[in-house]
Amino acid sequence: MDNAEIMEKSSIDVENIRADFPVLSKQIGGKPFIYLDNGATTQKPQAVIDRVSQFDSEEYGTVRRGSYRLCERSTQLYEEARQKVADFLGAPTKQEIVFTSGTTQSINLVAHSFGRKFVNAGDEVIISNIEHHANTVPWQVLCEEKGAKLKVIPVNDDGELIMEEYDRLLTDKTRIVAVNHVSNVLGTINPVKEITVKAHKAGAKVLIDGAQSMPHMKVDVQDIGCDFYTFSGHKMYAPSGIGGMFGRMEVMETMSPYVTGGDMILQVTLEKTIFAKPPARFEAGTPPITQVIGLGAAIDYLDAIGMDRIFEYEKSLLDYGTRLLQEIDGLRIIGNAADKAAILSIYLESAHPHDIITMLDQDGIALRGGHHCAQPTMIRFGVPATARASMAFYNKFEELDALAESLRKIIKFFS
Amino acid sequence: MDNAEIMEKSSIDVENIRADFPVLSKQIGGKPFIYLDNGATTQKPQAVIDRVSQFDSEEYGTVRRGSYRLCERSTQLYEEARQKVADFLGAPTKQEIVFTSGTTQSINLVAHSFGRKFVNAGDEVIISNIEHHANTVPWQVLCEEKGAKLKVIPVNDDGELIMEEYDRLLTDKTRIVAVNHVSNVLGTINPVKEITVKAHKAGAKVLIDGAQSMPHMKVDVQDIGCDFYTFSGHKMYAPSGIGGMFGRMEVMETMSPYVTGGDMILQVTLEKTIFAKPPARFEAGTPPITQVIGLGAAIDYLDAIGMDRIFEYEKSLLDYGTRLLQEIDGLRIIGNAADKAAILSIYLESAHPHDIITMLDQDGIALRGGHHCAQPTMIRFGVPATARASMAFYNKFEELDALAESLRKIIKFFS
Amino acid sequence: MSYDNELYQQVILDHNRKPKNFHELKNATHKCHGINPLCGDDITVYLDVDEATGVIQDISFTGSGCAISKASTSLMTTFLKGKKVDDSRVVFDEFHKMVLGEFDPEKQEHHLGKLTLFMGIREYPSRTKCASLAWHTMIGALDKKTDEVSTE
Amino acid sequence: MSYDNELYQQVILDHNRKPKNFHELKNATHKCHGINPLCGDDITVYLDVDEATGVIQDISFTGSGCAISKASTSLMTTFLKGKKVDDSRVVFDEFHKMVLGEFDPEKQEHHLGKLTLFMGIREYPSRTKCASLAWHTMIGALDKKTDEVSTE
Ligand SMILES: Cc1ncc(COP(=O)(O)O)c(C=O)c1O
Ligand SMILES: Cc1ncc(COP(=O)(O)O)c(C=O)c1O
Repeated sequence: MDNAEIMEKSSIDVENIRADFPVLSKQIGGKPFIYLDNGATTQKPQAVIDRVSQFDSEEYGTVRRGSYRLCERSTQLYEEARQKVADFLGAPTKQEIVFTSGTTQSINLVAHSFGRKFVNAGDEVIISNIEHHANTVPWQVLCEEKGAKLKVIPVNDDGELIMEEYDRLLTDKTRIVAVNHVSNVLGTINPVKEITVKAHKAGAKVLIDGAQSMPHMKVDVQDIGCDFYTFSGHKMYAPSGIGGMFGRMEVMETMSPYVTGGDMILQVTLEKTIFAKPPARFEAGTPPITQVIGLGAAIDYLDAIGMDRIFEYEKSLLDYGTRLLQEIDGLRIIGNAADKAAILSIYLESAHPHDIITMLDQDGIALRGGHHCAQPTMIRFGVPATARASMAFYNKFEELDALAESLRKIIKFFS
Repeated sequence: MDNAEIMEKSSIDVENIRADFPVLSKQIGGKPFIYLDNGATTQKPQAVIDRVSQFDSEEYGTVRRGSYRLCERSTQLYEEARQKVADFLGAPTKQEIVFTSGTTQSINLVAHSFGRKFVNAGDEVIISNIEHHANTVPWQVLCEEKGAKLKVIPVNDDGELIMEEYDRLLTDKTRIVAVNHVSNVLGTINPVKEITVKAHKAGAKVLIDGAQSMPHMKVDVQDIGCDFYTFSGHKMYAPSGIGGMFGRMEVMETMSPYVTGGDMILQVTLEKTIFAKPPARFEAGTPPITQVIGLGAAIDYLDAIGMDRIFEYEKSLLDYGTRLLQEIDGLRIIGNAADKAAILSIYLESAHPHDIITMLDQDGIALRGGHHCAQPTMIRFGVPATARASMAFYNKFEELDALAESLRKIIKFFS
Repeated sequence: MSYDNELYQQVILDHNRKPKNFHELKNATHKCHGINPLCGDDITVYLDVDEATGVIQDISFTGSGCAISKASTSLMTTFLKGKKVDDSRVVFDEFHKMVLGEFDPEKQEHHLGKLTLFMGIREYPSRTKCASLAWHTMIGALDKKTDEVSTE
Repeated sequence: MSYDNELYQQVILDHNRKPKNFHELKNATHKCHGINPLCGDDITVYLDVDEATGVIQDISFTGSGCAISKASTSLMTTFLKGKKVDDSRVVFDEFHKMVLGEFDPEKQEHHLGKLTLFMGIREYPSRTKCASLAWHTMIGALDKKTDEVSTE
């Protein structure tokens, strides 16, 4: 299929979709704004913005503890949003969805409440070489504290996990395997089901970091079989300040609390405290109420389009963009996995990534430059940083044309 | 001063203020909505609601890591909001303001990052008998883990801390004293400056839980002299999902990270990690960006009215309400501190608090019933629960008339 | 909300003030202790069931709690006395669904009699447990599965 | 944003491609190593100052980094060669304030010459350090306070 054919087969009416996102009609320095930093955070559709302001204007009340009607209603809406997340992820029950402030908090929760309880001296934790710092540092800290060993699944030059190495790393000392579903730098879609099956066979639990997958593809945690699946709302068109995770009830019930305080306890005396069942056990204090409601609205919005269609369209953006960039001399795409999400990590021989970002910005194009909170991945590929184009279903083929043109100009400038 | 005089001297044009809060013109079951659960959470002014939706519509971008202009701008707005919080609290520098998801998270941060490092076996932690669970459970957990001792400042029958007992509790083993500025159940305003001076003399650090004070009075952390001052945005007319704390730089610099992940590190390799300076050290992951902007807008709104005026007006609401309730037979006000914020905890001999709440609700009046996440306080006063009216500057004297009338009706009903 | 839906009607207040069958039953064939930790409701239900006929010959309760839980338990005892065990299970089911808002006695055929008084509680999900605690405890006693039920 | 403000002008690109004074200075009287850990910019500035006259007789640099930092360092060396130490401090101050947006050479009297080229960086606060690293390092060398400066 060439690029003309790819465009033709597009499964999405992108102009209609773009009209839902007010920021996308913005101009930047007199040029149309091209937002390609969706891996960092996504823009919000009007439906989410409106739901948030309507809720705060008319329906805002605290949740779980009040028994006047305003509160009963906000609690109901809050729990409905939990059900929406459960359905979106294919979780068996809504009690297996815990709300947190984001992926970072979710992974820290697991590293603390599962890790500090079940990982001991001599035990092992496995991550991969292409993890975000959020899925690296908490495990480093845990292993250091416990005298456990952190093992790392290596990747091949295309950025794919080397599964034979994974097989060798797994032992009966492995307590947990924590890998992302999609790498935020390389776009690699990891074989999370296979990883889970093997880990379970070895007696280890599995955390899948879904920050970059949940917004872009249909996810079914029961099919994957994982014990934890973490996500951030702000990367899936929901407000900032909200995220969460799926956790298998059976596993969560064995875990101690993480953050402690109000609403996660059954009883507190000055001598002792009895903790509530999950998910309440892990939701201490007043939660991000409005943001949970906004997350529910974002899921409704995504469901209306359909995750399969979104995946298909973004895949066509990826194919289109890859083809364009491959034609540019002096440009290297870092990450060429066979199974890949719509992320293009770009390295130019002639220009420093930070210069690329600033120059692209002067053409109205927003990309992120840097190590993308994944320094070990940068080290693996021998580059200090990359410029990353990460796409969403509101991006257009024409925007990738503009990116390619701007990159050519930059290369010319700098050489 | 009688109640007519109190009303006369009111420092606030309450109808004008009420017009700023869309939810306050709501009807509930055909009756005007009377919201008196401000201790749980506060309603949002239009200025905050609009700022949030405008930011999400036009200016939303990730912070700190991007270097395209959208991001530079959102980072700038984010840091401006930090400065607003610093100014609002009288903090010396904005680097001493850490954003978290709320008070609960802030206290957990200190219990972890300060506590786990500096509190050891045999050491002591002091709290009071009138703390929220958020300022009780984290210290219980810490002390249990470390083999340290949790000591509790008792209160007299009016709900005031017994300072002579505090003097006796303080020893050279005390590592930290953690008390609230205002009790969420009793309204007691604690002598936080005196508490701090004495603790510092004993060599202990001081955390003041400002969840119930910062929204209602002028706070000056330098005058108090405390090392930490924690707060929740949702209790101060800002969006849910955001909070934070002031932490003295000198103390924060000695502390280890709490939540780990992206943006709080200078460098991560698979072997080790170098952590950033505060506040970044304590702000792992993508923060609640929009909510920080909303918090800034809430502070602007409060500043425009003036915290001193707010305090004065709420004090007149308290005096007015106290007088009304004291006249009701069979009603007991729990908490009668000389120095008191606008909170009235009500106990009826004839009716269970949960019944009171439901019946009040049928008159359109929203109060919270229960133990208010302060079970040790309930035990101290020998009641299982109370009905709490907690006021804000948008409440009216007439609303307290309605409350008193409804309570009389309930007492009649149940006896 | 119309006045009809108001929860605290005279009957409920009366039962709260002067609960019926509020005593221990020495010769109980079945008994169970039920608690609602969030509200502090704490009751024990006693039943005297004739094994041959399956008739609830006597039923009583002790304990403390909010008005809703006390009135609900009191009304339950007056309602079930003399009824068959099988029928009481049907009523439990209807009552339970009614307070959760899953069964509407105004639209569907029912066997609830004046128990429909508790319909208004649908609007207060956090309080449905106050109304249904009595019923869960009664079923717990009949099933003899457990000596204690909790709504948490 | 008008074209005038665009940052990557020919001069900057030229200095990036072919930096001036890009070598070690064996007989340096002052030298300092500067790093910007976030960007990875890493430079060393060498100065040969005549103690008697206070004149910077020679100045050079080595290292690597982004185009802004390389061009800024290169331009700084050409600009300062032959200037007095005292004057270089004045220029440092103006330059530093300009990139932070606190000094506007279009409106205020200045001594920046063609260094105003870097004015556009005001719009990119995260990149001001790229432009000012050279200057901080130069001052570090003159002050001999430290062997290394870091922008973090
Ligand atoms: C005194 C006090 N401390 C702490 C908290 C906990 O605040 P949050 O639930 O916002 O974390 C509250 C509010 O519930 C409170 O009133
Ligand atoms: C794969 C991956 N994991 C974790 C994170 C951290 O998410 P957050 O910053 O929302 O906590 C990110 C995003 O930055 C990510 O891309």
